[in-house]
Amino acid sequence: MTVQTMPMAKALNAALRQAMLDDPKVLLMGEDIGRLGGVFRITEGLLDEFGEQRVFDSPLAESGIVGTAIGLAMRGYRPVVEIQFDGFVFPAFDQITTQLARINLRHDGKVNMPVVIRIPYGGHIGSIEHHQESPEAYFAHTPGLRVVSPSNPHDAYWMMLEAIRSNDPIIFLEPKSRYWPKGPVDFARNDIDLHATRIMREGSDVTVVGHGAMVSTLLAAADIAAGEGKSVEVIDLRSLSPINYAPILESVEKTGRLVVAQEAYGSVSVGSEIAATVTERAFYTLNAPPIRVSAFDTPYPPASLEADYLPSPDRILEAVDRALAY
Amino acid sequence: MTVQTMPMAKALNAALRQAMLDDPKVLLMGEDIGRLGGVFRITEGLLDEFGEQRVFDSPLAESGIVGTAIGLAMRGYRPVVEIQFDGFVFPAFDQITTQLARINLRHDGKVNMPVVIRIPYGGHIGSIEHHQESPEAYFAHTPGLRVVSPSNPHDAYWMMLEAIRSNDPIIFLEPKSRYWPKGPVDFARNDIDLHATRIMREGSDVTVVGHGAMVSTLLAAADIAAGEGKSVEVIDLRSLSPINYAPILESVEKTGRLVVAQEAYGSVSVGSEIAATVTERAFYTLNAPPIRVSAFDTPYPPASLEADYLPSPDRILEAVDRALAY
Amino acid sequence: MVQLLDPEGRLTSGADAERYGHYISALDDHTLERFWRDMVVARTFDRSAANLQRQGQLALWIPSQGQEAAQVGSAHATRPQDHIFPSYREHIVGMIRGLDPVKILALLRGVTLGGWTAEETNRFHQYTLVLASQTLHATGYAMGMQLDGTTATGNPESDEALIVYFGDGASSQGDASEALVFASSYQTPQVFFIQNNQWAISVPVARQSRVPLAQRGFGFGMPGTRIDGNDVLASYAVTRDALESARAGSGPALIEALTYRLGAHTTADDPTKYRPAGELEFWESRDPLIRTRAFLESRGASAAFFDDVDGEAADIAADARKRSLELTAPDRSVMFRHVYAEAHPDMVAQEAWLAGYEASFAEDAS
Amino acid sequence: MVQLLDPEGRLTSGADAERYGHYISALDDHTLERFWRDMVVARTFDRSAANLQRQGQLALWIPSQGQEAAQVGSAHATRPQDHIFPSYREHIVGMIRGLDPVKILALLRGVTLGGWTAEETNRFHQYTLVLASQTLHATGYAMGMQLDGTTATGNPESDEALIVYFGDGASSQGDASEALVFASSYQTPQVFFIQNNQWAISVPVARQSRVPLAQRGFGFGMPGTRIDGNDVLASYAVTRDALESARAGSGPALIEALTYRLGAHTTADDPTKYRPAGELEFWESRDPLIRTRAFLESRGASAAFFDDVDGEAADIAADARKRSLELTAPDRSVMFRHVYAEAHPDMVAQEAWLAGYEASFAEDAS
Ligand SMILES: Cc1ncc(C[n+]2csc(CCOP(=O)(O)OP(=O)(O)O)c2C)c(N)n1
Ligand SMILES: Cc1ncc(C[n+]2csc(CCOP(=O)(O)OP(=O)(O)O)c2C)c(N)n1
Ligand SMILES: [Mg+2]
Ligand SMILES: [Mg+2]
Repeated sequence: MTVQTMPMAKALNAALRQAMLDDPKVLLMGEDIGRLGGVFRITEGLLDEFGEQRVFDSPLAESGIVGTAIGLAMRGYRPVVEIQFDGFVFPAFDQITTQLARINLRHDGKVNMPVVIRIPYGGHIGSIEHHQESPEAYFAHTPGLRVVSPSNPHDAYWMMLEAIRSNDPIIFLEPKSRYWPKGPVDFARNDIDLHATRIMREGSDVTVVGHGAMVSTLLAAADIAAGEGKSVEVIDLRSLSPINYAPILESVEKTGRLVVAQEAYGSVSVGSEIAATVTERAFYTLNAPPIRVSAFDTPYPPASLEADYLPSPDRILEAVDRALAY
Repeated sequence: MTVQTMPMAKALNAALRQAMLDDPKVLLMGEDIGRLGGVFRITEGLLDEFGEQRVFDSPLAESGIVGTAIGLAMRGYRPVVEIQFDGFVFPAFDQITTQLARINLRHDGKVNMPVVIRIPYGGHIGSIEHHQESPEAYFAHTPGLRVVSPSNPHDAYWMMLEAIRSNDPIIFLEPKSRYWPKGPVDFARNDIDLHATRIMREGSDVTVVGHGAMVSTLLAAADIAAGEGKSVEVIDLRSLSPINYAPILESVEKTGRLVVAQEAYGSVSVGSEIAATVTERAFYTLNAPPIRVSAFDTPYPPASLEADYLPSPDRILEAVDRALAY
Repeated sequence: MVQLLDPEGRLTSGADAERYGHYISALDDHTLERFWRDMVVARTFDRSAANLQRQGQLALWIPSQGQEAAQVGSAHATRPQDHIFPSYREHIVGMIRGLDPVKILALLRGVTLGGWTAEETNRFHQYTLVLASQTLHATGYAMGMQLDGTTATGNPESDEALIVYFGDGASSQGDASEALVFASSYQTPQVFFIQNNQWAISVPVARQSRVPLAQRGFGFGMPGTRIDGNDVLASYAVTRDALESARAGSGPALIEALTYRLGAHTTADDPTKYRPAGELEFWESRDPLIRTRAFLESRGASAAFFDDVDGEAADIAADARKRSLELTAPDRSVMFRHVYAEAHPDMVAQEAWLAGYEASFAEDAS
Repeated sequence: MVQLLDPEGRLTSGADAERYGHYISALDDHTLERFWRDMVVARTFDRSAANLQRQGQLALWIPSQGQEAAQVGSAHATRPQDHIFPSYREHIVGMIRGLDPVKILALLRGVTLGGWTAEETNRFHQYTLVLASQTLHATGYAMGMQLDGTTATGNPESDEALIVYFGDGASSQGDASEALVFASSYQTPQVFFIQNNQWAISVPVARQSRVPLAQRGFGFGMPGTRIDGNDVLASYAVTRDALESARAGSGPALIEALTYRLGAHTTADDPTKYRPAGELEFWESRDPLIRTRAFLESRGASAAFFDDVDGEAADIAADARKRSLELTAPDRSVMFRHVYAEAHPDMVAQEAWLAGYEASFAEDAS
């Protein structure tokens, strides 16, 4: 039986384990990923199985972690780096954007950077500042990086395997609020490319797109909408850079209406990009302007306000109704 | 005679000098800003005039420069920081985005962060890597920061004075390719708010917007277009965060067509934001989708290719024609 | 390693006692009893806050058990005009400066993002959660003291200095080293106080450094001293000495307090996963409260005194607990109000949008 | 400060000579003459490249005059299997490893963004323009040597080590300190080579550190040695010694080479704005070429030898100059081709768009 039901956290752990079995050059590094197995336990058991040569705790310095991962990649290794929380990736921002993202280009493709940077991201966990952020826009704006985020255990498993096999640096955003809900994982069959968007639910009135944890919110909204007689098509972006537009454009061709949802700040965001590009490419088929549903353009608030801050099914439905009102 | 003709570099120098005369709390700090007067000579003469207590060279560490500027601001000072080149702001990215941008909020407005971060930015100077970048999207996406960029000497003078007077942290992007062309500066009268967009040239067929060095490219394109019988309205954004949309929407109301130009990468950019927002707010008045003209989504190329990389008047005109073709 | 009070609570002799003893002999009984009282308050408040978290009343708690001597001694070494830049574990330091402990609970209850200003707390600044970033803020602040001319005038009663706290793990961050560079370069009046509690979550200090962190400043031109961080007298005297020389204009100094985190990193952590067997027991035998109590007893403190302190500490913890339970989510508007100091159109528009959106449900309901 | 050759070109005696002398006595005339030859090549190439820039043939030139001894000595201290991570001023180090100088000119002419790979240059990696970021790449690379088991096996003929170059200014960057943390923590086989040329553009080294940078590693658990950076023998011997112990598994070390930048920071810089009077003259009298030549003459090198070297250096510079003038802008497609290692739809689309856009002008023209 190749299909098993498990939480995303375990699917990611299984993918890391498989990748290390497949390729002895794969290394895991980061803060507390060894003995502790990471604060979210994604690397649990891997130190014992693969030893300190391949799974090692780093000194507490994100720039140092990414900078040394770059050196290891130059040497032929394939480091998979864990950044402990979304809000702590910024000390490594220089190494990621001015070095990791460009070394392949500087070497005319002769020195690749097969580095995966895993970042547990997003809100809904009621934590303190810097522990619930959605930094995808910073990376999606940066040439030389690929940015992906799974919404379910099956994708998490296969996307991680593909990301580690890729010869490009990949920002792998793990929706931490989805670590524990269970879902099926087919370990035998991968049905879709790392950078492909996926239709999660068919519909005819409005197209809604999102990624990571937002996808479950969109599906919940679509259910409610169905009860109100509105048919919502839900698309999981999966990849934020590059973005696979064809399925989105096809869907909009059908619905004429688009809602883009994200936990990130709305201004200068991936949502802005999708709205602008779909407008450019599907101007005549749009019956309404693409509508964005985002967090507000404010830092993540105290946890007691997060329900007001983050897009909820109701906020999605409000946008769907606005789109339908045109 | 209160109007003088001078290059932007001198207007900025005059503004810094005036701000220091106006307020003893204003300090200048950064690399090589003292004896040398900065690699672009923007702070020339200020060390001699104001002394080492108010104009000091920092150790060579951008995170340290911004981090200590934060501490000085907590103490009641108003530091104006120079980042030597656009490509070297990233080591300070953590201090700027997780600290500088949020300290006012964490203190419920009781501890302000009146810090100006000056960044010479943009291309057209034929230099080497990291010396010609346009990082505005990273900052415009970040709540808590204000982001502005002047296109001419008069605005440079007054915007710098206003930025230093503001109690919010401001990323002040100086278009280095416009440092030396001369223009009038009225030292007696400031005609417009720091965050207001400005109509640079009236037109009726297409609205083109841009900021910084791009504005002169847009004006050149508008001239050529006029010769071809196309009337192009040119708008200087001046502020990238917040963006003053009213004049843009009014203009689009009139022209029905919008072209957004920038030297930055196009994906997930300020241009994406403007295209998405104008579509959302002016859907029915648009006769064509907003069209973006940007650098390619690739790192700044070797200088010998920069003419192909950066939006030129011809690239603007191509977009104008595309907009008109709808 | 400077130790003035041995694990049995006896005053030590020797060079360190020679050098620092006068700071201790200058302390009256009342002050020494105050040290004890604050250590007990810290321990008691910590236990009660951890319970609050277990009962789901806090998102998280950050225990400080085991580090009371390092924190209480160094806090009392500051003068009223001094500033303190904490990390996130120095609860008792704040309380000693007058911080209402409920404000710490509010932060961890998800009710605020900061909760206090240095003005309200006799110069105890906010916690900073991005490791080591506060070391640079402190250095910049100390540069401001120099520019203001409020330090190194020769008057210790008014000359300012500051202390910044960080951990053994945070010492590896580039920001911590850059702060040493700037502080040495500008000769700021500040003390870098590293609480080496042996662990950065699950990572032992050996991963961060193979030599004592007290030496970290040497290569930056900064003197460093390692102290027994479980000795409240050493923490007081050595910090006092460093602050006095900083305020006198002799420049910055670094102190490494060798201590131990007896609890979990946070209530989300499970130390049994990484702690070697016996380590906890060893350090429990070195509990800073044990030696401090023994010392006071040897000086004749009465059982009644200890009982009174226990009672007072219990009251403080109970009161903070009670008031924290009354803390409710702030009004939605706080999300928008202070993102910027000056008027901002997007904040106005987004706050209005949210208000209208919420109102629409009210209407639906009615 | 280790000095084996004094400013007059006489071998020194004393403890340092005792400790390091054997590395020098092991060198034959041919090798010593090679040192001279490389220093002259560096000086000559540098002058010719600066002229190219003045004639508008380069965007910028980065002079190395005055630092030839530090660079040539340390470069010759490496073994063939060693890796070198330069900053951006180590032109002769690259040339010694076999880098075609035209590739350096191509980089500064705006024709490439990198221009070579370590594979093509006997392990001389690319320049890095973001200060100190290469120190972490080097440390990670050295960790890779350890994982590969190609170091510390006990065989100096094959065991690998590496050297990373950075400047006195770059030493202040957080990345440089983090590299010291990681290198010490993992005991990597590497040498941190700081060329302290007294200036970071216009900022004197005193702003970066009040103590010798050689000490910077102490607080990280790393030994450090200050050498006379204008003494090619000291640079060779001390670097050799550090590399040999690193490759033997004794861990990383730091070297501070005290030298001076006789030229401008770059051709865009004007040192007269910040250099104190007399400083340049003092260091010109300490020119590393003077003492090296005197030393070789004292060993009987003939006038003919020196003439031959001058001729050879002139030929190398002239040849590089000539070939650099033939360098033209690369095809537009290079902007898109290697941004990603794997196929990328946006790159394909944008390259196609640009081709079509350019073609449209051709049409218009026809
Ligand atoms: C820049 C950054 N990276 C990671 C974290 C997550 N984190 C919080 S505390 C901690 C360990 C800190 O250890 P140490 O500095 O020794 O202080 P301690 O918690 O032991 O008091 C880590 C990794 C963080 N807060 N900031
Ligand atoms: C992160 C970063 N900040 C600023 C610069 C601009 N810059 C280039 S070289 C230089 C001075 C470097 O001085 P030093 O490290 O002593 O090396 P040297 O140039 O003297 O060889 C500066 C400030 C840069 N390249 N990178
Ligand atoms: Mg610790
Ligand atoms: Mg230098």
